[in-house]
Amino acid sequence: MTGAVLASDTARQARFPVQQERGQRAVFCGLTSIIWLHRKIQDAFFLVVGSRTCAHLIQSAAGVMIFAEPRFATAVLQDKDLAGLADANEELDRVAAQVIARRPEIRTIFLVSSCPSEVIKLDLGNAAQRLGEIYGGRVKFVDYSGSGIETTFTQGEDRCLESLTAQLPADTSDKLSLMVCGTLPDVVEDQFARIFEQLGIGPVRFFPARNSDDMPPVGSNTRLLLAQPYLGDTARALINRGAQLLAAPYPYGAEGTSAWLQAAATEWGIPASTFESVTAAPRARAEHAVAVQTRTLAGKRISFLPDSQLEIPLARFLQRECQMELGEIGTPFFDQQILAGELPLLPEGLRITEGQELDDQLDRVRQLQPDLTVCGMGIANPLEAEGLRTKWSIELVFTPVQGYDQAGDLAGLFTRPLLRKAQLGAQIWN
Amino acid sequence: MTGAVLASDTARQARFPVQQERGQRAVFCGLTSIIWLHRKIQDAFFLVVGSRTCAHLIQSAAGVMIFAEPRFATAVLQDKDLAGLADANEELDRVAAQVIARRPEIRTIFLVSSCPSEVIKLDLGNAAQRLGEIYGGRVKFVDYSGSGIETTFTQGEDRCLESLTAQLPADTSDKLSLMVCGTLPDVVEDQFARIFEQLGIGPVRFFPARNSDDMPPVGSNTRLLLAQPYLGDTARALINRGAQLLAAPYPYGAEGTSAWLQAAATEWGIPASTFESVTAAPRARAEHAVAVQTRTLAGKRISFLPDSQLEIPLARFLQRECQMELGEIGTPFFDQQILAGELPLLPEGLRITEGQELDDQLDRVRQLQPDLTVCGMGIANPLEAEGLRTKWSIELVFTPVQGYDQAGDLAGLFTRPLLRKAQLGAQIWN
Amino acid sequence: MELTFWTYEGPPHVGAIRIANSMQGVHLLLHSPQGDTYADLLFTMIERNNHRPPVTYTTFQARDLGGSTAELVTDTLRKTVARFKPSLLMVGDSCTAEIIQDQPGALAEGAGLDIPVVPLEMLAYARKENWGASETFYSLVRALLVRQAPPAGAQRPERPEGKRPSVNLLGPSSLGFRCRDDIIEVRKLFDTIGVDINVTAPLGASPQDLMRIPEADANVCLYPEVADAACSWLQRTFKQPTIKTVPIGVGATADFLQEVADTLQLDISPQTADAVCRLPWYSRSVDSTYLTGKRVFIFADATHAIAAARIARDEMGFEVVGLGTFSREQARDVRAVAKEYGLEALITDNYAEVEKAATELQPEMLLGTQMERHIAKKLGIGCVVISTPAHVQDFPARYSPQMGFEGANVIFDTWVHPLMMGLEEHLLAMFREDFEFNDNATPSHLACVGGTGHRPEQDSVANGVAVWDSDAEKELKKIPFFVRGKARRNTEQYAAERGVASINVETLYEAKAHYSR
Amino acid sequence: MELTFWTYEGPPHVGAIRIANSMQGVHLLLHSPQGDTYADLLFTMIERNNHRPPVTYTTFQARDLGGSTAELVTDTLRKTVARFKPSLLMVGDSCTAEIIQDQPGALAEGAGLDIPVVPLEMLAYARKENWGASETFYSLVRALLVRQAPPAGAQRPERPEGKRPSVNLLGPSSLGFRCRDDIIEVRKLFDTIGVDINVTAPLGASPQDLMRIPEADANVCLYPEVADAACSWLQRTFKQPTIKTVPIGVGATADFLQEVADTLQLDISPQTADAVCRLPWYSRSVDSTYLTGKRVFIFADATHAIAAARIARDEMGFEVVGLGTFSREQARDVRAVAKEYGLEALITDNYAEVEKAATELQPEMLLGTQMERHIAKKLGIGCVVISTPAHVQDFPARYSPQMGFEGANVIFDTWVHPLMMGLEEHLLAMFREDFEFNDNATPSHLACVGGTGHRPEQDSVANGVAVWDSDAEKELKKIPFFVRGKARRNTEQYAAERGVASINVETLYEAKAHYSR
Repeated sequence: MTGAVLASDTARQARFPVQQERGQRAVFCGLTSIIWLHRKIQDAFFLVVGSRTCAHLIQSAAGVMIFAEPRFATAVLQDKDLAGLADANEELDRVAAQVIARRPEIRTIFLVSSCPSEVIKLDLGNAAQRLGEIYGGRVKFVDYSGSGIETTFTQGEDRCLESLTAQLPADTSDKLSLMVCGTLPDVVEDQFARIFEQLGIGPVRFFPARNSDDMPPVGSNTRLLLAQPYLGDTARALINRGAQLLAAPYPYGAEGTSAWLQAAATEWGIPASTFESVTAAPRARAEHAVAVQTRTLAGKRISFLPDSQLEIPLARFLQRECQMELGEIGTPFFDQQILAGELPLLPEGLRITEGQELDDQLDRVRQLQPDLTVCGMGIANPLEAEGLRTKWSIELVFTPVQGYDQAGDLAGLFTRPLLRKAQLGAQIWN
Repeated sequence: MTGAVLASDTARQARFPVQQERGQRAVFCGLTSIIWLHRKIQDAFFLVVGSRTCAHLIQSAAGVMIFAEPRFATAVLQDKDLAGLADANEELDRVAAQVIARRPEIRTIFLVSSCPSEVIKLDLGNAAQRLGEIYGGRVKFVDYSGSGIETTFTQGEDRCLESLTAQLPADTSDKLSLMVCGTLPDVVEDQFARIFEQLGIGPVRFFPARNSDDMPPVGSNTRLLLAQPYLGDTARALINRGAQLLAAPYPYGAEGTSAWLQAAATEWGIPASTFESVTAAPRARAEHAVAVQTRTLAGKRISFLPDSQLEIPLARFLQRECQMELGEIGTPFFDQQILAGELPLLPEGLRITEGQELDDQLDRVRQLQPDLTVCGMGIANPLEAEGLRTKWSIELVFTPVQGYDQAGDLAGLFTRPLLRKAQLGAQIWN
Repeated sequence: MELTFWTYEGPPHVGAIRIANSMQGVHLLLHSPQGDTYADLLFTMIERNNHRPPVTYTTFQARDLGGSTAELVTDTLRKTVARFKPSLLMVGDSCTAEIIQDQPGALAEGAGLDIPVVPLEMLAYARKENWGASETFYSLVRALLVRQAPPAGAQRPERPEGKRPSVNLLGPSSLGFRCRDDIIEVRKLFDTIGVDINVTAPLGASPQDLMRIPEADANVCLYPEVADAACSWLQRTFKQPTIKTVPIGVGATADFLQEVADTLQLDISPQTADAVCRLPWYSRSVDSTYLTGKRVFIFADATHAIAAARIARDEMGFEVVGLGTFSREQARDVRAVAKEYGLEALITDNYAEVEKAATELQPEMLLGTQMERHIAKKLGIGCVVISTPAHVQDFPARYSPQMGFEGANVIFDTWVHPLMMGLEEHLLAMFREDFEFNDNATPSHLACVGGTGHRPEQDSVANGVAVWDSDAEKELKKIPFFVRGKARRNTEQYAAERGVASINVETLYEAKAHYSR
Repeated sequence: MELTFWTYEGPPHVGAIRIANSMQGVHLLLHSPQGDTYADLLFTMIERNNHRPPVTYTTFQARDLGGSTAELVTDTLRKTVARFKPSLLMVGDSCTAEIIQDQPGALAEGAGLDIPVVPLEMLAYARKENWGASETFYSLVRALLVRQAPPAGAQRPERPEGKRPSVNLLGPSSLGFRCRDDIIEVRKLFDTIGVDINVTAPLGASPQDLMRIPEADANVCLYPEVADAACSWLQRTFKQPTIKTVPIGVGATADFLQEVADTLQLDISPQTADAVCRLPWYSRSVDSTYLTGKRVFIFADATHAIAAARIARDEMGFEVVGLGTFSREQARDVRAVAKEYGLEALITDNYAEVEKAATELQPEMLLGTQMERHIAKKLGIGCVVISTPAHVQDFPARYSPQMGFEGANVIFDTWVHPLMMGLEEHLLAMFREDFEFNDNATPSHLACVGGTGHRPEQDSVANGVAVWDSDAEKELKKIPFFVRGKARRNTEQYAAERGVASINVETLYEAKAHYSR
C-alpha cells in the first residue's frame, strides 16, 4: 500500500464528520522521523538520497542534536545525476562505501528516498538489493520512502518499519508473543517491559529493536500492540505476515495506558485481579500526577494543527483526563483502522480536519482563540506574537510521555505554556 | 635567624655595589607562597591567622585557582579577638577543629602568622605545640611567619621550610644523601630525579615532599642543593642540623643546570665522562632551545623590579645565555650566602638594588626605557600603558622553568611579550 | 576568629581605594605594611586599568614598629603630596596599622597641607569592603559639602520654570559590577525622558564635581552598598529626594522610570513606549518554555540579589529556591524580598554556609559571584556571575550593562547560556541509552569548551536515609543528569517521610508522582 | 551524488526566502512539496521572528504529479496575491519543482497581475543558499532599476556642493550573521564622519526603497556573499563605486573608513580619533600575553573567514594554522588571503574534509560555524561561532555586532571566552600531579557549565607511527591537555622523520627542543 499523504477514502463513522482540506500544508516530510529513528536503532545508518534541501531539513529540525555523532547523512544529487551523466548505481555504491568506511560498526543502512529521487524515479529498492549482495550480510540494506510527496513527518517511521517488516524473521513458535510496535523512549520501553512481566504476558518484543540483530520475529502467533498512532502501513504489513492487531487506544494517560495494557491482558487471558494488582499502584500515581496538572488545564480550550498524527489520541487524553475543551483537531492523515480503539472515546461533534489549508485554518484558530494551540515549530512563535499560547508539537514526539509514570509529564507539557503565561504576565515593551 | 625583610648587613664583594632603598615597596607578603605550597604538599593545610586583608590577598593573588579545592584558609581576627574578649587558644582550637572536620584527610596544618597576629603578639608556636598534642600525631601542626612586616613573597616558603626543618627526622645513615630543597614543579622534579639516577647520585630526596609523611631526613651526611634562590634561612637551619650546602648557581638555563648538577656530581665524585655522557644530550637540547629564543632576546635590555628573589639568577641566565643587556636589577633581599654560586657569573658594574623606593625606581625605569621590565602584577599594565613591555613576575614562579628541558620555556617567557609587541604592532585607538 | 575559605569582600580599606581610584584628583595615603600593596592588582589586572590606583602605602616593617611608624607617615605624606599634587588627600590605615594607632588622619590634618584632607576610620576588624567604600564616599561628600548645608528646617526651593530637571547618579565605582556600562545605559534612560545628569559619582567625578551635587533635583541611589549613606545624608541635609529603585530588569526599569517621574513630577509615558527591549519577547518565545520552573539559587550583593530574584521569577519564569546576600548592611531589604518569595534569606559572609545551602537545595543553576562558581563546579551545575566579587572575565571589553533595557537583554543571554535547551533536554531524556550520547553532556552550544569530567553523583541529603536497590539506582541513572539530583533528593525525602528503608523503582515513581506540580 | 553529513548552506531557494523575509512588502511564491515548509522554522525559531516568513508554498503531492501541478501554481498565485496583497511578488521553485519544469515564473508573468513579478531561477542542483540569496537580491534590484539605467557611457554627475554624502548599505539579510546589529554599528561609523545612509537593503527595505538606490554616492558591499552581484551591476549600470572593505576588526574598520574617505573624497582623521575600542588595550594588557601564538583554525563563510584571519593574527596575536571557507563563489579571495598567511586555503563544503583538516592541524581553538562545534567537541578544544550556519544562541538578545569598534570588543570577549587563562595554564602545568586538580579542567570561568567528559586522547597522526614506551606515555600525560595533542603530534612527526621506531622520554624532549620557536 502506497497511500497518498492525504485522505484514505475509507468510510467513517457518522459521529466524526472528518473535514478534508487540500490546500497549502505546513508540515515536515517523512525524513524528519530519522531524527529519532537513528538514535533508536543504534547500529543503523540512514542514508537519504535527495537534494541539499533534504539534508538541510533534517539538520534544521534536529539542529540541537550536535551533542551526538549523527548516524544519518544525505547523498546529495548533483546536476550530473539529474542529467544522467552519472550512473546512479555507481554513485550509490561509492557513497555507501564512504559511509561504511566512516562508520564501520554500522549493521543496517536504510536507503531513504526523497521528493527529487522519487520524481526522477530512482529505484532504491533495486539498489538496496544489489548493495545487500555486495556486502553479503555484513551490512543489511533496506529502502523506504521519506519523501514529502508521499509522507508526512511520522509517516516516515511508518514507511521505515513497513519496509523493515519484510526482513523480520518468521516466528514459527507455537506460543503467543507480543510485539509492541513504534519507537518509544528507552525508559518507557523498560517500564512497559516490567509491567508485562508482572502481568505474566510474554515474550514481549519491541519493534524497532535497539539493534539490527534484535529485530523481533513475526508470525501467526504474534499479537501486535501499536505504541504509536501513525503506523497503519506497518500494521497492515505485519498483519500480512500473520500478526494479529490488538485494537486499543494509545498509552497516553492513566486511562489510555490501562486500556492499552488491558488489550494485551485480555488476549493473554490474565485474570482481572492480577491486572488490578499490577496496575493499581502505577495507575493511581498517574491519576494523581495528571490531577495536579488538571487544575491548570480543566476548562481550557485546545486546538491542534495537523502534524504528527498524535493529535487524536492526545485530544482524547486531554479531554477525558484533563478536562480540556477541544477546538478543531487537525491531523495530517486520518487512519480509521489504527484509530479504532480511540474513536469510541471521543466526544460527539468533534471537529476533525484531515489535511490542511494553512491560511484558512490559521484564520479559524484566530477566530476561536483557544487557550492553547498545538502546532509545528514554524508556526508557534507567530501565533504567540498574536497573543495565542502554543505547544510546540515536536516536543510531544521527543519526550517520554507514554505510560503511567509519564502521564503527568505529558499533561505537564500542555500545562507549562499556560503556567509560563501566568507567571510572566502580559508583555511589556517590544 | 629572623632577618628583617630588608638588608642583611653582611659584607659584599666590591664588584657588586648593592644599593639599598628603604622607601615604599610594592611587593607581596610571604603569605603569597601558600599559593604554591598548598598545592605541592598534598596533605597539608595552611591556616593563616590574620585579618580579612590576608584572606583577600591570597585569593586575589591566586584568583585563578578556582578549578581546584583550596587547602588554605584564614582565621579572620575579629574585634573581640583584639579586645581580648575571646580567648585566642579557644578560638584557634575551634577553628582548627572546623578545618579538620571539612578536610579529614589533612595530615599537617601550618599555622601561619600575619602582620596583625604578630603585632598583637599572638603566639602560634605555643598554639602549634598544644594543638599537636591534642591531635596526638594524627595531624601535625607547624607554625611559621608569612607576615608582610617580616617576609616578602618567596620568603614565605623560606619560613615555612625553615620551620618544617625542625620536624625533619634525623638521618643517621652513614651514606651520603642529596637533599634538593625548594618547591619545584612536579615534572621538573621527575626530570632531575632521572638525571641524578643516571649520574649515579643518590639517594635523592626533595624538600618539601609531596606528602607530609615523606619529608626527607637530615643529618651530617646530607648534602644540600638549593633549587630556589630564596631559601637562606632554611639552608641555615638545615646546616644547623648537619647538612652541608653545595654552593652552586641555580638551575636556570643550560649553563645553570649543568653547574647545579655538577656541584652534586663533584661531591659524589662522578667521573667527568659519566657527567658528560648523561648531560650532553639534554644540554644540547637546552642550548638549541635557548638559541632559538636568543634570536629575539639578544641585545635587548631588561630591568627587574624587586619581587621574588629570582632576579639575580634570572639576570645571569638572560645575560650569559640569551645575550640580553642588564639594566637595574632590583631584589627584595640580597643574601650573599645563597647567591655565592651566582655572583662570579655576573658582569662587572651591575646595578643591584635591594629594597625599594617605588616611585623613584619607576622613574629610573622610565628613564632607562628597557625593552622589558620584570615586575609585579600591580605594576605591569601601568608600565605597558606607558609603552614599556613587561614580564609579569608571578608567572616565573608558577611555570616549570628549571632544568635543561625547560630552559627554552624559561627564555620563552621573556620572548613572548616582545614577540607579541612585534606581532600586534603599535596600538591604534584608545 | 572566623574561619574563612574565600571571602566575599575585601577589607574596608580596599573600599576606600575603590573610591579613590574612581575619582579624579583624589589621592589616598594608606598606612599599611608592604603586603597590602597587592590591592593594586585588583585595579590593574582585574579591571585592566592603565594606571596604578592613586594610593601611596607607607609599607612599614617590623623594625619600624615601636617608634618610627608615625614618622614614616609624616614623611610619606610630604613626599606623596609633592609627587602627586592631588586636589584632595584621603588618609586612612589598614588592619595592621589600626592596631598600632598612629592616627595618620590626625597627623595629616595637623600637617598644614594646602589641600583638603579627609581622614578615614576603617574599622578593619568589624567591617568590610563595601562598608569601607560607602563610608569613604560619605566622608568625602560630607567633608566637601557640610559648609554649604542650608539652615535646619529650610525648604528646598522649587525648580525654576523652564529649567530641565536633573539628577545625580550616585554609587558607581571602580571594581563595581558593570558600573562602567550601567551609567551609560541609565544616562540613555534619562535622555529619553528629558532629564539631565548633573553629577555621576564617585566614578569619574572630581572633588569639584562633588561640590555641585546639591544643584540636582534628586539623587539616584544606583548602588545602595556604596551610595546609601551619602544619599541619606544629602536627603537630610539638602532635602534632595533619593530615587531608590534600582533599574535592573524590565519590570524594575519600568518602576524606576515611574519613580523618577513621580519624584520629578514628569509625564513619561509617551517616550518610554519607544524603548526597545528584547527580553520580554525572547522569554515568551516558545523555545524559552523550557525555562519555566528552573530552580535557581541566588546569592550576591544585596542590590543584584534583589534584582535577580525579580527577573528570575517574573521575567525568566524560573523558580527561586534560595535567596541570600553577604551584604549585612542591606540584610533587611533582602530578608523582606525573600519573604515575598516564600523564602528565608540566607545572610552570611561564610562561603561554607552558602555551599551547604546550595548543596541542600539542589538548584539547576546558581546566580552568584565568583565564589559561587566554586560551588557550581562542585555540584556540576550552571552558574552566572551577577555581582562582585568577580573575575577579570566579568570586566568585559564589550558593552555589558545590567541596568536598563539593554541590561535586560544582556541578562537574558547570560542567564540562558549555561542551560541545556528545551529540545535538547527532551532528546537526552528520550535516548539516554544511546551509546553515543554522553551522560555528562554539556549544553550543545558549550560542548566545545571541554569538560571537567567532574559531575559527582551527589551525596544523599542526610545520613541514615533509605538504601537504593540496584534496579532503582539503574532507573535513576536513566534520568538525565540535570534533574537527577532533584529526583534523588525527592525520592529520599519521600522515603524518609514514610519510613521506607529500601528504595525500589516503585518508590522512585511514587515520589515522582507525589512531587509533581 | 555527494555524501553530506552536515551542510554549511541550505538550498538556493532558502536564500530566496531570506531575501523575501528581509524586506517589506515582498512575497515569495515557492513551487515545492510540503516538506520544504520546514524553512519557516529557520526564521521563527532560530531568528525568533514574530511572524511567518512571507512565503506561500504550493505543497504539491505525489498525486498532483503529471497533470495538476501547474494548475496548483496558478491557483496558489491567485489566492496568495489576494490574501497578502504584496507590493511585489517573487516566484520560484525548489529542487523537486525544478525537475518537473512547470515554469512558475513564466506562469506568474503571464497571469496579468497588477504588481511587479520577479521570476527566480534557483539551480537547486548546482548552487546553494548564499548564491540563492545573492541571485534573488540581484534579480530584484535589476528588475526594479533596469528602466532607470542611464545610457551607456554616461558619466555620473558630481555630488552637488553642500549636499551631504550618502551611501547604501547592501547585503544585510534575515538569518545573516549579526546583520541586525552590524548595520547599527556601521551607521554609527558613518554618523561620526558625516555620511548619510541612503538605503539599507535587503534588510528592512521595501521595493520602493530599492528604487532609490541610485541616489547614493556609493554602495557599501557589507556582505559580499549576498550583495556582490548587485553591487557589480550597480557599478556597471549607474557608475556607483563599490566600497569593498568589510569593517570587521579594528584594522579593517580603519581601512574601511579610509576607503570610504577616499571614495567620497572626505577628510575623516579628526573624527575617528574619538572612536572608543577596547580590543587594542585588552589585547595588549599583560594578562593577554598568553594568547600569543595560540593555534587557531578558521573555517567560515568567506567574509567572516577573511576578517577572522586578520584579527586572529594582527589583533589577538594568534597563529592562524588553517583557513578555509565553504563559500565557493568567494574562493578566490580566501585563497589569496590564505597565501598571505603562508597557508593553502581549504575550499570545500564537505564537513568531513573540514573535520579531517582540523584533526590533523591540532589547533587550540576553532573559529567556525555551527558545524565546527561538532568538530571542536570531538577534538576537545574550544570553538567560537563566527559565521552562519549558526544556532539560536547566535541570534542573541543583546547588542552583538561583529563590525565596527563595538564589534571588535564583542569579538575580543567571545574569542577569549573558551580559552584557559595564562596563569591558569601555568598552574596546571606546575601542579599536574595534585590529586585535586583535574586533567580535563575546563577554563575556570566555565567550570560550572559542566563537562562532556569527552576529551579523547587524540589518535596518532598517521598509521605506522612509532610506538610510545610507557615512561614516555607517562611523561606525555604530565603535559597539560591543552597542549598535549600538539606535543604528541610533534613527537611522532619528529620520530617519523628520523625513523625512530620507539618513542622514549628523550625523544619527547628532543622533539620539544626541535620544534621550539
